[in-house]
Amino acid sequence: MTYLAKPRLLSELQPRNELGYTRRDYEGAISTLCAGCGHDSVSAAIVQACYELDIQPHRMAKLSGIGCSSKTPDYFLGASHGFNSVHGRMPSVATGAALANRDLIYLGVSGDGDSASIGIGQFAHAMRRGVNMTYIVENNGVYGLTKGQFSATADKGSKSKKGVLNADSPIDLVALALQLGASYVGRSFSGDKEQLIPLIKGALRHHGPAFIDVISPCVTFNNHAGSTKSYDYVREHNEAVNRIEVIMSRHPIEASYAPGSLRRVVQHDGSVLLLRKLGTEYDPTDRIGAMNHLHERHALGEIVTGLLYVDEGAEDMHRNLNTVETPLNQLDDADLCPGSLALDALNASLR
Amino acid sequence: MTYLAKPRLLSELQPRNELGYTRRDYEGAISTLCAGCGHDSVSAAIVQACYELDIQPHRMAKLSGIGCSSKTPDYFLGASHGFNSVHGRMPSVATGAALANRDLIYLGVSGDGDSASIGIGQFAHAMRRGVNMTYIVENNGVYGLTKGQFSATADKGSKSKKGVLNADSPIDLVALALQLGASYVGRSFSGDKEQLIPLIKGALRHHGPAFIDVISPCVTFNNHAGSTKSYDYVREHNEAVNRIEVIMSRHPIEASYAPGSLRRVVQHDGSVLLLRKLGTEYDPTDRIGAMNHLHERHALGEIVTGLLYVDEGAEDMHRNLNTVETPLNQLDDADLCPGSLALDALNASLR
Amino acid sequence: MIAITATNDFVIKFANVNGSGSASANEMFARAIIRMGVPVAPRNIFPSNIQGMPTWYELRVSAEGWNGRRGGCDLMVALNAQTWDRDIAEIEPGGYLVYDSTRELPRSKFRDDINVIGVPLTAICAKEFANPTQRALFKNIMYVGVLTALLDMEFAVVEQLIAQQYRGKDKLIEGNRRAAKIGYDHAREHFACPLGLRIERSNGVGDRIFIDGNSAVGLGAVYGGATVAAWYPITPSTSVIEAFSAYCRKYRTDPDSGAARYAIVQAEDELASIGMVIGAGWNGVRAFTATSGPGISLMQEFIGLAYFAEIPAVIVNVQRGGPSTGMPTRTQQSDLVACAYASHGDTRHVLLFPEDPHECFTFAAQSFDLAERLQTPVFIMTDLDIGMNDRLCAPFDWDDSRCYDRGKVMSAEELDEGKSFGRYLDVDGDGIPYRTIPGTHPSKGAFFTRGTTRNAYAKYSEAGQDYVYNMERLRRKQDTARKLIPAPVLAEASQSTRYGVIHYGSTSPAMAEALAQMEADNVHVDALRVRGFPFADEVNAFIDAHEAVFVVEQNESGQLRSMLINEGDLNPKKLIRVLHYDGTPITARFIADAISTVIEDRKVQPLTPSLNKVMS
Amino acid sequence: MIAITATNDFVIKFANVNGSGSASANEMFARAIIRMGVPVAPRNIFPSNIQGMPTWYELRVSAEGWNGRRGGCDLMVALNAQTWDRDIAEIEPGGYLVYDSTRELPRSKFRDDINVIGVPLTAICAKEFANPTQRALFKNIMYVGVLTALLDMEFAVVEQLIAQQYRGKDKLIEGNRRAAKIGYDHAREHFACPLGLRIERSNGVGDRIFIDGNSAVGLGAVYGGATVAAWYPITPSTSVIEAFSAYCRKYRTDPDSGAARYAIVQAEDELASIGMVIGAGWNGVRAFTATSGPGISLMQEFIGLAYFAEIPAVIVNVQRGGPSTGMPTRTQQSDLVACAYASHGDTRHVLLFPEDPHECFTFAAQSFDLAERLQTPVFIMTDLDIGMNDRLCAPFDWDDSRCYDRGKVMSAEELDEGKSFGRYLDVDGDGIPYRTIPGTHPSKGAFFTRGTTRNAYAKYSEAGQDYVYNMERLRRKQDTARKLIPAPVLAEASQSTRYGVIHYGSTSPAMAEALAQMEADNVHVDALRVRGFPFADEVNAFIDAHEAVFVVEQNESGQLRSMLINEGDLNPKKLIRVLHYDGTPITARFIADAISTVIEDRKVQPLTPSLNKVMS
Ligand SMILES: Cc1ncc(C[n+]2csc(CCOP(=O)(O)OP(=O)(O)O)c2C)c(N)n1
Ligand SMILES: Cc1ncc(C[n+]2csc(CCOP(=O)(O)OP(=O)(O)O)c2C)c(N)n1
Ligand code: SF4
Ligand code: SF4
Ligand SMILES: [Mg+2]
Ligand SMILES: [Mg+2]
Repeated sequence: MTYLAKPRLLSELQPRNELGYTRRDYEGAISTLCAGCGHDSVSAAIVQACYELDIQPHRMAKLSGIGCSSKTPDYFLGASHGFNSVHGRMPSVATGAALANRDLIYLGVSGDGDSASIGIGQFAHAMRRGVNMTYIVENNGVYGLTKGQFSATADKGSKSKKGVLNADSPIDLVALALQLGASYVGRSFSGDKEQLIPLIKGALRHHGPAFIDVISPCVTFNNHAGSTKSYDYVREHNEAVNRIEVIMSRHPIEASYAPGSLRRVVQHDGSVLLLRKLGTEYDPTDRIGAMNHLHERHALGEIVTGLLYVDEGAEDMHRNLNTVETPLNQLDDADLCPGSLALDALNASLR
Repeated sequence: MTYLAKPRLLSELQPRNELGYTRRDYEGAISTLCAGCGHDSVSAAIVQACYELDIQPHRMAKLSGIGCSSKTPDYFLGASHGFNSVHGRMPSVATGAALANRDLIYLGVSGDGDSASIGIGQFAHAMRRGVNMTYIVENNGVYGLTKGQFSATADKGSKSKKGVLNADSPIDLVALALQLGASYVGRSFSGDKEQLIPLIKGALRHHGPAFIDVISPCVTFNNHAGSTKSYDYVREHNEAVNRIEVIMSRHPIEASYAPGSLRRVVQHDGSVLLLRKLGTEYDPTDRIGAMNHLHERHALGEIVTGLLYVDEGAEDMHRNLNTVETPLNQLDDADLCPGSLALDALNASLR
Repeated sequence: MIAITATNDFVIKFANVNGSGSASANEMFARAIIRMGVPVAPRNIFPSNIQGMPTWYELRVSAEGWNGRRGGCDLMVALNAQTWDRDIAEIEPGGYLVYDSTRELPRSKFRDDINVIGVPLTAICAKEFANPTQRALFKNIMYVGVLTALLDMEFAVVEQLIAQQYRGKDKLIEGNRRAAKIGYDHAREHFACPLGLRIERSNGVGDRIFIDGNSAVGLGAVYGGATVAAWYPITPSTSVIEAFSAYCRKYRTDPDSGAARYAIVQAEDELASIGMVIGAGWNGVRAFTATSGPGISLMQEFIGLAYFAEIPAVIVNVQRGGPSTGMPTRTQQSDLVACAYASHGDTRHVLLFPEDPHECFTFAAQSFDLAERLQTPVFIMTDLDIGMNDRLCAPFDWDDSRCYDRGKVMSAEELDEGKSFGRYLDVDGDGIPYRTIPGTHPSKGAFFTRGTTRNAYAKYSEAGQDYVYNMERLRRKQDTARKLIPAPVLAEASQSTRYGVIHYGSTSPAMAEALAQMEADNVHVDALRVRGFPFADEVNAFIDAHEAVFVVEQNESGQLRSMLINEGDLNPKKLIRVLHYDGTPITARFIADAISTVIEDRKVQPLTPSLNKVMS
Repeated sequence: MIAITATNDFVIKFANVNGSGSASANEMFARAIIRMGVPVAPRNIFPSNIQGMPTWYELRVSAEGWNGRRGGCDLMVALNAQTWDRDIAEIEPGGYLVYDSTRELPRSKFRDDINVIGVPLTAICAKEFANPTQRALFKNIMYVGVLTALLDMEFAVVEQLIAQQYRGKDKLIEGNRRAAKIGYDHAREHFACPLGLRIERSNGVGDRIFIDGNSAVGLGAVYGGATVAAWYPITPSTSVIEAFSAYCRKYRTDPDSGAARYAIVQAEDELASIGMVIGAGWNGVRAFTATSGPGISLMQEFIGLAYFAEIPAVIVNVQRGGPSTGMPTRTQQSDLVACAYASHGDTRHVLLFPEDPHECFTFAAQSFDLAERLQTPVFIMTDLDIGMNDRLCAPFDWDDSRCYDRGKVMSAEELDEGKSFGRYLDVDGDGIPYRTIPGTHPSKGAFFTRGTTRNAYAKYSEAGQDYVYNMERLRRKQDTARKLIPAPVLAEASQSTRYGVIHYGSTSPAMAEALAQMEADNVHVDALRVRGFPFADEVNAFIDAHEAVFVVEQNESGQLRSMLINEGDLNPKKLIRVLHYDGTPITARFIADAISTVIEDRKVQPLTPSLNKVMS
């Protein structure tokens, strides 16, 4: 229970965004997660990102599967509709929702068990199908809600709380997302909100399947020495390739970075991603290069974070399906029903 | 129906392998597939591979899902037990079978619909779990048995028989297998038996999860111009990285290739894979390099074939589980039941 | 030797090899008979295979318009060497055999009590057509020509159909016409035409249309306002989506932009397809999927979610032979229990049972009203027999004044007016709560949907009383459903009777014919056709009003009967099973025999419990 | 003010915050009472959450050894501020409240009709222990010490338990002992000990053991010879596999090599876990999985395959509240229909209903014999109530002369002897065919397993008669199953009676107590405990022998009742539902009230149909 609701009165004094909403307007119910759980920090980052992006809370839909991570949509954006579906199957539900109304913003929140174990199929197919959504996995390497079994993202050799070593190869969701066609792919750490918030902002502004793998330690079952998903381990092995800043189309771009170290990516909606390169010469628009970098660094035990890939010209599922601009859920009887005359003609053709 | 059973009489005159079996002993029921279907060539290659490897037919178990491809285990190795399970779930059934008896040879045959669409989750997890099996996907980019819909391996932009362009990103099973921990990974073409047979032989001899993606054209639904899985297209875009020869441990190695162009890989059971490099400088023991090569060439529209990766020191699931050497299905009551004395002691501890 | 004589009333069967292009020739032949005003009922009997395996097309010509399978075969067109022996054996004594006599066959391959008509189809084709694929294809249309002559049909009708079918492809029209004509002429030249069997122009067809149930469901979904379809291919349901897709392209393409007023997604499997339908339904569109048994099994968890979270969804189940992969190309009605009580825990789902393509259309359109009104999954339970075979049926109709019933959806205006909103609150006493669609209102009406237990305001709650409130409300909702589903259809016997029969779905035509047969034999039975579940009150009333009620089903365990007993607290002794489940469509003969035998027995010996035994 | 007085017969409830370490202290307290020879029946009431939410431990002390939930609370140990109000409200008038008085509470927070015992636990801990985690943890053992004094228990027993629990960790022993002692001394110093409630040494426990059902299932699987377990975590079944794993490590580690004579795989989901079990069963080992409702829904397709392809498999279903995600930490018996008729098509599965950990062990061991003998999936239907709570029960027993029944497996020798082999041939008339294990013989006995229809020799066949042969054989197999499953257990009333009651599974202890209560009130009812499905013949005989039979279940729709009616062709009017389904375990009081009311009514008014109504 990291987030306690602040008393309503205070909100009068709080700063407001362009739409007049306070940060409080983006919060949800009180978290019931363990104190210190990484997931609560991700919720906080989502709240902050939505606030900063001036999103109308009710224009967003939150979807999840089952798990501690999947509970979190209840803990942010209380004015949005939320859907806590079944274990591992959020992607299909999100896909259906996105089909029904192309105008809302879709945020899927999942866990590593939810997306890499039971849900890997749906995860893979949502990415390749080009669902226009932000897909966040709160990755702790374990099943939190069922008390600490290894999930499919647990590294080979990582040690469980009971001392068992994991023998299976890990699934790297970022590598998969890159391979399967996600057009915005990042990784971050729940303990690094400086990096996480803008990464989420960019994803929410992205048009196409945006995936963010957030290492989010489970303090209760996977934060001990020997775990490769503990706060300490991640802090020590984190290798950020860039820092991102998201500039809304209506704002002038004022960047204070030295030229050359900055890369500018213009998204579909006109928003601009400013990427400051860190360390290595990293090109976030080179998908194959990104995969390569990821694999190489992973082999060295490093956790690569940052905006790893973005495709400026990304298309989404609706484009592929050539659906009308009006959201399908706003078409009325007249738009949909061919009527009796057409039916009579059809009957005639069937004789 | 490419394979018509030859009359029994002839078999007397046929050549025999070390165990005294004729090729006929490795055949199965008469195929009911369409004339010219790539899958029948894969069956023929399996027959040949098993014959050449002197496998005892009954020491092999054949497993599949549902689809034209998944029907094929009925058409080879009639003296082996076969299991035509449910659509997309062969990997778990094979895993269970492999748990029960570590001494048989497991061959899984699947289709691209079976393994990349409905079955991608089980495929991924069987690879990462290290099931000691040969997993062949007969990849035609469509669902043959349900009449020609695109499967998840259909390339973006590939044209269906009805003229529809595929809009979704393809799933490259080879790239996935590499990423997920398969320790023997190859790709081939049903039309190239020179390449395919030794590739299968090497896989059957491999200790660990061996995956082979075989492009196997569907003559009825996906062999037209505009398809990227037609015989013509594959022939034109095939880029083999190596040629493989499998030498059984008991045979002396007599290779006629110029030194330097040959690479020698010794497998767990002592069998030797001789790899003759073709064209590019390709190292089949470099997993990251393999992925990289694959992605680069795929981007250029090339289909990379050959033995793409092999891990000489591969381990399997039983090693990870530390199971006894005796197959579990051969343990008897005495091995398994702790008996009444132990139970009395346990009862006492529960008071 | 006798020769069967019959006009407009016989069974022709075509024995073909699948993938050989015979299907469209056979279908054209059926249409030719219809164009002559004579009703037919065709059935494809096909293997789970793409090419080279046996397939049959069984065509019942019935002046009276019986759509059920009759059984037996009066004329066999035997074109498959693999199945020759059983095909020959199946011909009724005095019946006819048409075959390709290009290759000579020994006498032992024939029967003495049938009339044999050999036409050297292959030889003629080889002579007449140069191109090898043409040779193979035109052989099919050629035998249609032969039959046209043999059965005294009008060649002009066939010509017309060819012209229609290949409109715009003049070469094909010409080739096909010529092949048909060659066959026609050959027959007239070599045989005494007509045979004892003949087609005589009539007006038995009336305004009926000829279409398969899956197409009708697809069209019904268009009329019903479905905009999202998510599916995974599986026999025999695939053509539901193919039809939906074709009708959408035709009727739902935006005339200005050319864009689609619908979205069809081929999902990666059935779990994903139902998940998409649920996501779409939650987000305010009418969405559906089509599948068959194995897909239903895979959807169970999600169906439970839709039920408990109360999300509209339509699931078309074109049933095939089970269990497991079972008989993928055969028909059954064996998924009733799997659908009615789908998913773990206490559930009860809405099912609809259309009898033919006409009802497939009507129920498909209506199912979306029901799903949205009741906020729950609705199953359309068709089967391979009506799904994949063309049927003559009443033309589709649509009342333009009809509006979609979107159910209890609370709007932004209502929320602004201060209407109180509790997502799972039973405000009207009918068990149906109000819902809001995501994006409705900036500050009111948002809620969190979940499959876990919660209170009436959609807040997570583990309290026993919240759970019980919810379950009791769901019960009330089921009572509401009972009143909304299509009412059963009663067919009273000509005389008052102690006996009733209950049937549903594709059994309907065989049942109707059986009733007529029995009436003719002075066996009187009232019939009730059940069209939905939970059962309407009339169903129990019907059972109460009879001493014994037969329940005719195409499954092994009497699934509807179990549901009747369970839900109506009825005495099972009263409900007599009539079960047919070998994968072939049930026949009037089977039903009439089964029922008459029991009734006959009872005349001798009055009602005893032991009479109640399985009839198949 | 009154104060409840009772010896060895009362209910204590601990209201805690989950994740605070209270569970092990509470359990130790329960064990301490058992060590004094007094029976207890504890129940955890916990949230679907890891830390910070309310959780209760309800401990029934019962000299007579009743294991059912009693209801009510005589002594509340209230340690959770979040639930204070409802916890206080729950105490029986004259009951006791023990709470942490460190922080002062206003009078309004208490009740006048209860006895309040405030112990400043936090303050004492803060004073006595320096380390903050110690402070939090030792608070729990401290209230155990307090209760030990208040209830007149022997402190030495608690000391002993501490020493046992922390064997080898001397520091922990010392700390815990000290904390307990501080609590004990504090209570004796500040309060008149004992309270009206007290524990008196007795020998009511006898040789019974104290264990939870999930552990017993895990142990039973070891004894039953299971070597492969494939599973996916889900509450409340996870501990089945944890126990299997622990017992395997203990009993099945090869003494020489240290290698495992078993394999346990955590699969990626339930589809994979059942798939692995089926693959393993096909390949000749005894394999099982453990899951709960959502897992059962996901397994449906595979269950149909195992059924139709006839592969042994054991599925442990530890039931929780449904439908959907439902009430994951509450108990129900609501998956009977989902399991009995699992998968599409006509199926019927074997179910076992253990009543307590003793039968969990016995049935788990036996289930593998049944699965292999019958070559089919067998479900062990337990629930959260017996699965996750410790119970006093009869000690486990094992007959060393017992051999595993591997069923009809044909060996290489038999094949060599020329025994004919048809995989799906009914040679013995019991519906069970022979099978061979892969790898058996170089040239004989191999076959192709599939879920599609085939002939008796396992060749693919779409012929109707092959299908029917198979389905009829499966029916015969079910009749064989009926005779092999554990027989029902009859408990006759002291007087002959027209009334019977049928119950099963975890309802057993509440039922037994209800029967005793009713006997005391001169209400006589014969009871039959059903232990398996398909039902043994005795079940129908029992129903026939009574005028009215109550069916007591923990689900909303009367699932066992439906199955009884369906399978026995019984008159539903005779079977009266007694249903309890709010997620809490059923009580004797509830059952006795429901039954007595109906019987009372009937005394006034004779049997009429309207009496048959839902009781909950
Ligand atoms: C079908 C099904 N199987 C199993 C479960 C039990 N279950 C709930 S959450 C969970 C794992 C959650 O792990 P993850 O997604 O990593 O979330 P975390 O709790 O770690 O945030 C499991 C196995 C379930 N709810 N449904
Ligand atoms: C659960 C389920 N859904 C759908 C089907 C129908 N089905 C049978 S095979 C198949 C696709 C096969 O495609 P693929 O694996 O590529 O094999 P191919 O026929 O192309 O060799 C489908 C969808 C099924 N049998 N089971
Ligand atoms: S168990 Fe782990 S993942 Fe779940 S709330 Fe606690 S810390 Fe977070
Ligand atoms: S349909 Fe395609 S995949 Fe199937 S048998 Fe024919 S050619 Fe092969
Ligand atoms: Mg996790
Ligand atoms: Mg394919």
